[in-house]
Amino acid sequence: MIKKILIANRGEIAIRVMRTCREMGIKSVAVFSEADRNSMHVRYADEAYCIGPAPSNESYLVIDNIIEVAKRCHADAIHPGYGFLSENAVFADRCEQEGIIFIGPSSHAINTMGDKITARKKMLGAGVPVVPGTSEPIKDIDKAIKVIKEIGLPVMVKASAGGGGKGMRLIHEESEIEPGIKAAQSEAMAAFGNDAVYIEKYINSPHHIEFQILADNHGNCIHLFERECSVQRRHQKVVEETPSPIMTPEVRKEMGAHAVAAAKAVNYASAGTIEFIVDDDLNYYFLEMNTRLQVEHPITEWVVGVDLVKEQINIANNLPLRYKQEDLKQNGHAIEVRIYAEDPDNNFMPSPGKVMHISEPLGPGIRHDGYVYAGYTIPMYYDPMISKLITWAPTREEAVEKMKSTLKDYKITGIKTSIPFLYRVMNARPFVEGRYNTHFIQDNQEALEPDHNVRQEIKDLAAITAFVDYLAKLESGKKNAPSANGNSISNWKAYGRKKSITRL
Amino acid sequence: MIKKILIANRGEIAIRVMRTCREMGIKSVAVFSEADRNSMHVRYADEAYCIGPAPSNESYLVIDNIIEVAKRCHADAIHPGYGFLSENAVFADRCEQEGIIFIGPSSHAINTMGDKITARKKMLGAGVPVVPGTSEPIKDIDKAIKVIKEIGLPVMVKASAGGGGKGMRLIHEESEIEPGIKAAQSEAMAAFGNDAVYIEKYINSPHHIEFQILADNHGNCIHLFERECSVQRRHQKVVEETPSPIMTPEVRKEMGAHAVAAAKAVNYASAGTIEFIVDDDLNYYFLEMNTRLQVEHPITEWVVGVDLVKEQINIANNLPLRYKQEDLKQNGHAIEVRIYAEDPDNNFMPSPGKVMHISEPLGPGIRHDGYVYAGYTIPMYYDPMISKLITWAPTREEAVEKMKSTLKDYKITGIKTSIPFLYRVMNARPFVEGRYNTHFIQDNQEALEPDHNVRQEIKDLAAITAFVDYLAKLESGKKNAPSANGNSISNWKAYGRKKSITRL
Amino acid sequence: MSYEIRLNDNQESIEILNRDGNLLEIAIGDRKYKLDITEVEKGVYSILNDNVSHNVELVPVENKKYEVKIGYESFTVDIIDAEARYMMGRKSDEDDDQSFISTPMPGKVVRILVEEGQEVKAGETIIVVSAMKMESEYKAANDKTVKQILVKEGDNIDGNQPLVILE
Amino acid sequence: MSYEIRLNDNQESIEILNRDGNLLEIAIGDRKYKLDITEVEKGVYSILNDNVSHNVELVPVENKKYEVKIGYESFTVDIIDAEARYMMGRKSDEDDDQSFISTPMPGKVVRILVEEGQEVKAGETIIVVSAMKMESEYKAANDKTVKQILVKEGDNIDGNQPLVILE
Repeated sequence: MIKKILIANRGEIAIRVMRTCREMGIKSVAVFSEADRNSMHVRYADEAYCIGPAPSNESYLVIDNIIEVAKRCHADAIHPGYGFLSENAVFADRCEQEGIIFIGPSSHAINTMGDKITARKKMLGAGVPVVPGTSEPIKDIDKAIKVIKEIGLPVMVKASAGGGGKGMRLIHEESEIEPGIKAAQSEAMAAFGNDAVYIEKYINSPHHIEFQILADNHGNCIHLFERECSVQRRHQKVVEETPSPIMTPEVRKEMGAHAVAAAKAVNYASAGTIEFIVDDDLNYYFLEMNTRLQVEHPITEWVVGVDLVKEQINIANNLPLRYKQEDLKQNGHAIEVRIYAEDPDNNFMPSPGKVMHISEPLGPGIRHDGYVYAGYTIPMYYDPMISKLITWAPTREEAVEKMKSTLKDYKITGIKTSIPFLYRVMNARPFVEGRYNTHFIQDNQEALEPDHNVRQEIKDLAAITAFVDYLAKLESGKKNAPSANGNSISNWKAYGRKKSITRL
Repeated sequence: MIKKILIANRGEIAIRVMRTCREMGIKSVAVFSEADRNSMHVRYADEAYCIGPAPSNESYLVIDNIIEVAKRCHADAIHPGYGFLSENAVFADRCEQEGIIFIGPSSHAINTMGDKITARKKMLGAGVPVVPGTSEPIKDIDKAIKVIKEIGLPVMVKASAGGGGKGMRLIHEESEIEPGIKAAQSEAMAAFGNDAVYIEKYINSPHHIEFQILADNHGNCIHLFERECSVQRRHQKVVEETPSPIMTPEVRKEMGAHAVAAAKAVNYASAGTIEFIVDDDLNYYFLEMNTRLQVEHPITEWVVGVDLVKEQINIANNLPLRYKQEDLKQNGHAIEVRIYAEDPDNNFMPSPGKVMHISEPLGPGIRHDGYVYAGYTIPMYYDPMISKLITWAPTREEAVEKMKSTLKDYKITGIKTSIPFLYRVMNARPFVEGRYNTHFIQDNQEALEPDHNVRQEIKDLAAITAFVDYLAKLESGKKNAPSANGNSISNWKAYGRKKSITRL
Repeated sequence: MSYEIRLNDNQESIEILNRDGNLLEIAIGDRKYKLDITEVEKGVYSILNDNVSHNVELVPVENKKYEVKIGYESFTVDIIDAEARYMMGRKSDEDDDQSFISTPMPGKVVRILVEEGQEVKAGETIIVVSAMKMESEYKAANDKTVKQILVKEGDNIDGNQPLVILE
Repeated sequence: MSYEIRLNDNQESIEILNRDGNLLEIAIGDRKYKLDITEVEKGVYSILNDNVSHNVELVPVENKKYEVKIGYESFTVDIIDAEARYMMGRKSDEDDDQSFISTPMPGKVVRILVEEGQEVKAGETIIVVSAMKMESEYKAANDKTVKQILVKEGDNIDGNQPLVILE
């Protein structure tokens, strides 16, 4: 049985995984870059090892360094979290070679699902619906035109190795076909070093709905129902909820069975997610499989009552699944919002820096997975996600109301966050009514804009408070208040110094 | 419909109630004593009014002041929380006279259940099992001796107006009967101004199990299953859990039906709790009814998936219950621990004072209902409860493991808390195995003692850290570290001043 | 001393009329308030105005300058005393012909697209900075000349640090 | 300067052997440690000792005196420099014949059971103090005489405030 796990990650997910380790009596080992010595995951772990300089490709992505620590501390297993090495088949193989359990699927499953064209073929073979389109990389433009005519316009051209919206082109008219394919190919080559592209039918009013699955090493595979992830900004999920407001019991059952079939087609073992694209009539098509834990796994955990990290560890321990499909049901409604260090009123500009003060929401029906603390400086090297806020209630309406009031409770000063934007999402009519697709944010830009019509009283109170604080500091003799982050005073000094140097 | 609620309470429960108000779009009004201007409930409310000096009997217990605020701010309703005026029939009546909705049962229900002998009679009439004993106050010692012989020794003599263990005597032998009754009577007179006492069979290995009920103004009444509250210290609950580890489905169903019958017997409407005393063979007897929200209500909320405060407000709005008995089921297992500002290593001495630093546990399956923050000074005038920590998991074993790791995450400095004691409770074998009764704490004193066998390394790290901090302060020129609370240096100065004055 | 206060771009007089512990009578412009105001945590104030509860959080940016948050609103507030008025007078003379490019947050210089002495047009990209895996372009606000470049590609930079001086 | 350090009742020498940023070599008594130590929040330190992660929280009680928490353990730590040694020498002379009753926490004086000039026996209750609805009795440690009573019934008191002086 696994007694010690190295968590090859940082931030909230590292702490999330360690929490379950603690509950299971398993020792957890943190790895950290030089920028992360003060990070919460180092403080939270039983042991912690530095694995290199701040940039990820010199630390969190260096397989050799991580393996070395795992061997040195005698870790039985490595949990990769999400991002970083979590979908890296080479890393999974290397763990196996070194006799360390990789908490995730086999490299075969990662590889098969990692390449979109291969995955498409597998799914076709397993009877899982895929978006009508080509199953082979496009080589011949004429052939492509013929296929596109069969599918019917509009279509999407997509990079086989793609993700995150790169190497994609939407084609409305026949004249756009050739230039569209060529543009996608060159973008794919630049982004992924692989110019293979394929063609898919374009789905109007698309919904992104995914199914969580769990599969063990004994041939058992179950699904834990769906997550609705259609609130996206630039192909990044912003809000997730379960159940999906557009799902029906019949379609849920059918999609769940297809999700299980998809996982079985690659002999999957561990937690994984099958992403589907779904139209307004609930026609659904396999999109891709994420062969790891998802950011949004907590909403499933709450509604289904299963700790997914615990199940991953149990599976890695070669245990059979402790749940059967018929044991599981959806209980109530959960919503997750992702809170980023970014300025939603200024084009979502990243906002790393020092957190001056944080007050986290408490109380019934709230889960908060975070890692920052007052005085912590959010480094600029990594993902800007600060935390995830999850609310649960018996009904969707109540879960939305709870999220609204919870976002109001959650206060962070010193950095900008996406909290005000998320609050506006919770108040936007299509979201409140559950009628939204992946175009929701771009279609509702106006409703999601900040309303800066502030009452005079509020402005006056802001001014008065600053004045009172200033006078109090004057009185207590501390004339120079410590400044927020890098501090503009000292920057001006530094500037002055440089100026005089260059004047020599 | 209720649009504004005055919360006649402070601390965690005031915030708990306000949270639900927010989710329901209801304005919340705080009242506060002069000692509570900086309290979180004042900050959390929409409006806040001072109602008098620090001692409760000059502020939180002054009915006139609270009513005055309610009228001034046009509150539609008052939520009393628990403690203070929550079971005060005079207050409930006064609200009614003033046209303000009291969020709780009628004064009739409060009065009937508030007097133990009256309550006993009602329960006998409703077919609810009560502990064998007398239904009338004892006037005649000879008659009492006769009754006691019928019941069989040992018996308890209890004050009719009692509670909290006062006015109680356990009688093992016939010779103890007369002095025991007299002692109980005089103690009851001193404590409650009423010397009525009655006799009950003494239950060996008693378990305290209570049923949550909800009843509306339309004759609907349901129960929300049981809470096991046998972990008690000096008759105060310390840990609660649901389901009870000793319960069976058959007895649960029967007890639930009796709990509903008990509530119906007093035309109860609102949330309430029927407390039973239960022996090892699951014979159960009505003990008393709490005609208010309980401290431990969150574990029921989690396992049953119902917001009890929301239901209280809905009932006060004259709405019919939205749940039927058959809609409800218990899902997983929840545990609550009560965290007090007290020193468990020093005879549970109260420890008010300034909270220097607090880091609250986060993550899956954790609820935290609290009110203190870093820099907050816990006043000495009120209940020492700081917060309640609740964990949920699919099974009891997992919920206990989660509570253990959560207690380790929860850090408060500046004051002493009961956290280390609670951690030891979670590790005590009878608790882990679910085999405990109300004598658990006194029977396991040794296992619940702190283990001060600390490794030398840990002591050295403590000393080194203090040393490093001291040197850092020396270097930064701040030789005088600010001291923790009242500050012994200035106290010595004050002492010096007084000394010189008296020497004049 | 007489004070003025500037909230975002709006400057008005401010005067304390009376103060007794938490209780504050204060005039801002022609508006008067009676407040119960107290600092509950470092930089966090609780205010009761006519019994309505407000929570205000301050981030000191520099001496006499704050970022103030109430609810989801953020304001920049400057306290203006005699000294500040004097400094402002001087500064506006100096600053007329010189400005600098800086970022609101720390990051890393990815590319510098200009050279010292080069003339740039309004809207022209001067420098590209990355933070948190995202690149942002910083552009000239007016037609200017690049006077001095204070950083080089690959440098880590603080927020509000002058990067390129234009004049 | 040479330092000693007292943890609870155990006093030993302490010396920094080398320091380089977070990295600290230190000797306490005859034991040596190489630590990676950093203050992550005010008064909260993260230590890696042989890669094992420890979290230590400090509450300064007074200058040179701390309450230190690691896990569920609390220690009182005094830093002893030359000045402290000198003061300790003086104090022990003075304190021999005089002591005072105080409480560890703030509260309210409920009852005073002695009068000035009265002789008290070891174990005799001197004063009753209430806090958080609970009353606690404070007793004489030795046979003494009540020299002075510094508070009266009903007074609010701070923690560690001298209440009654015995000699």
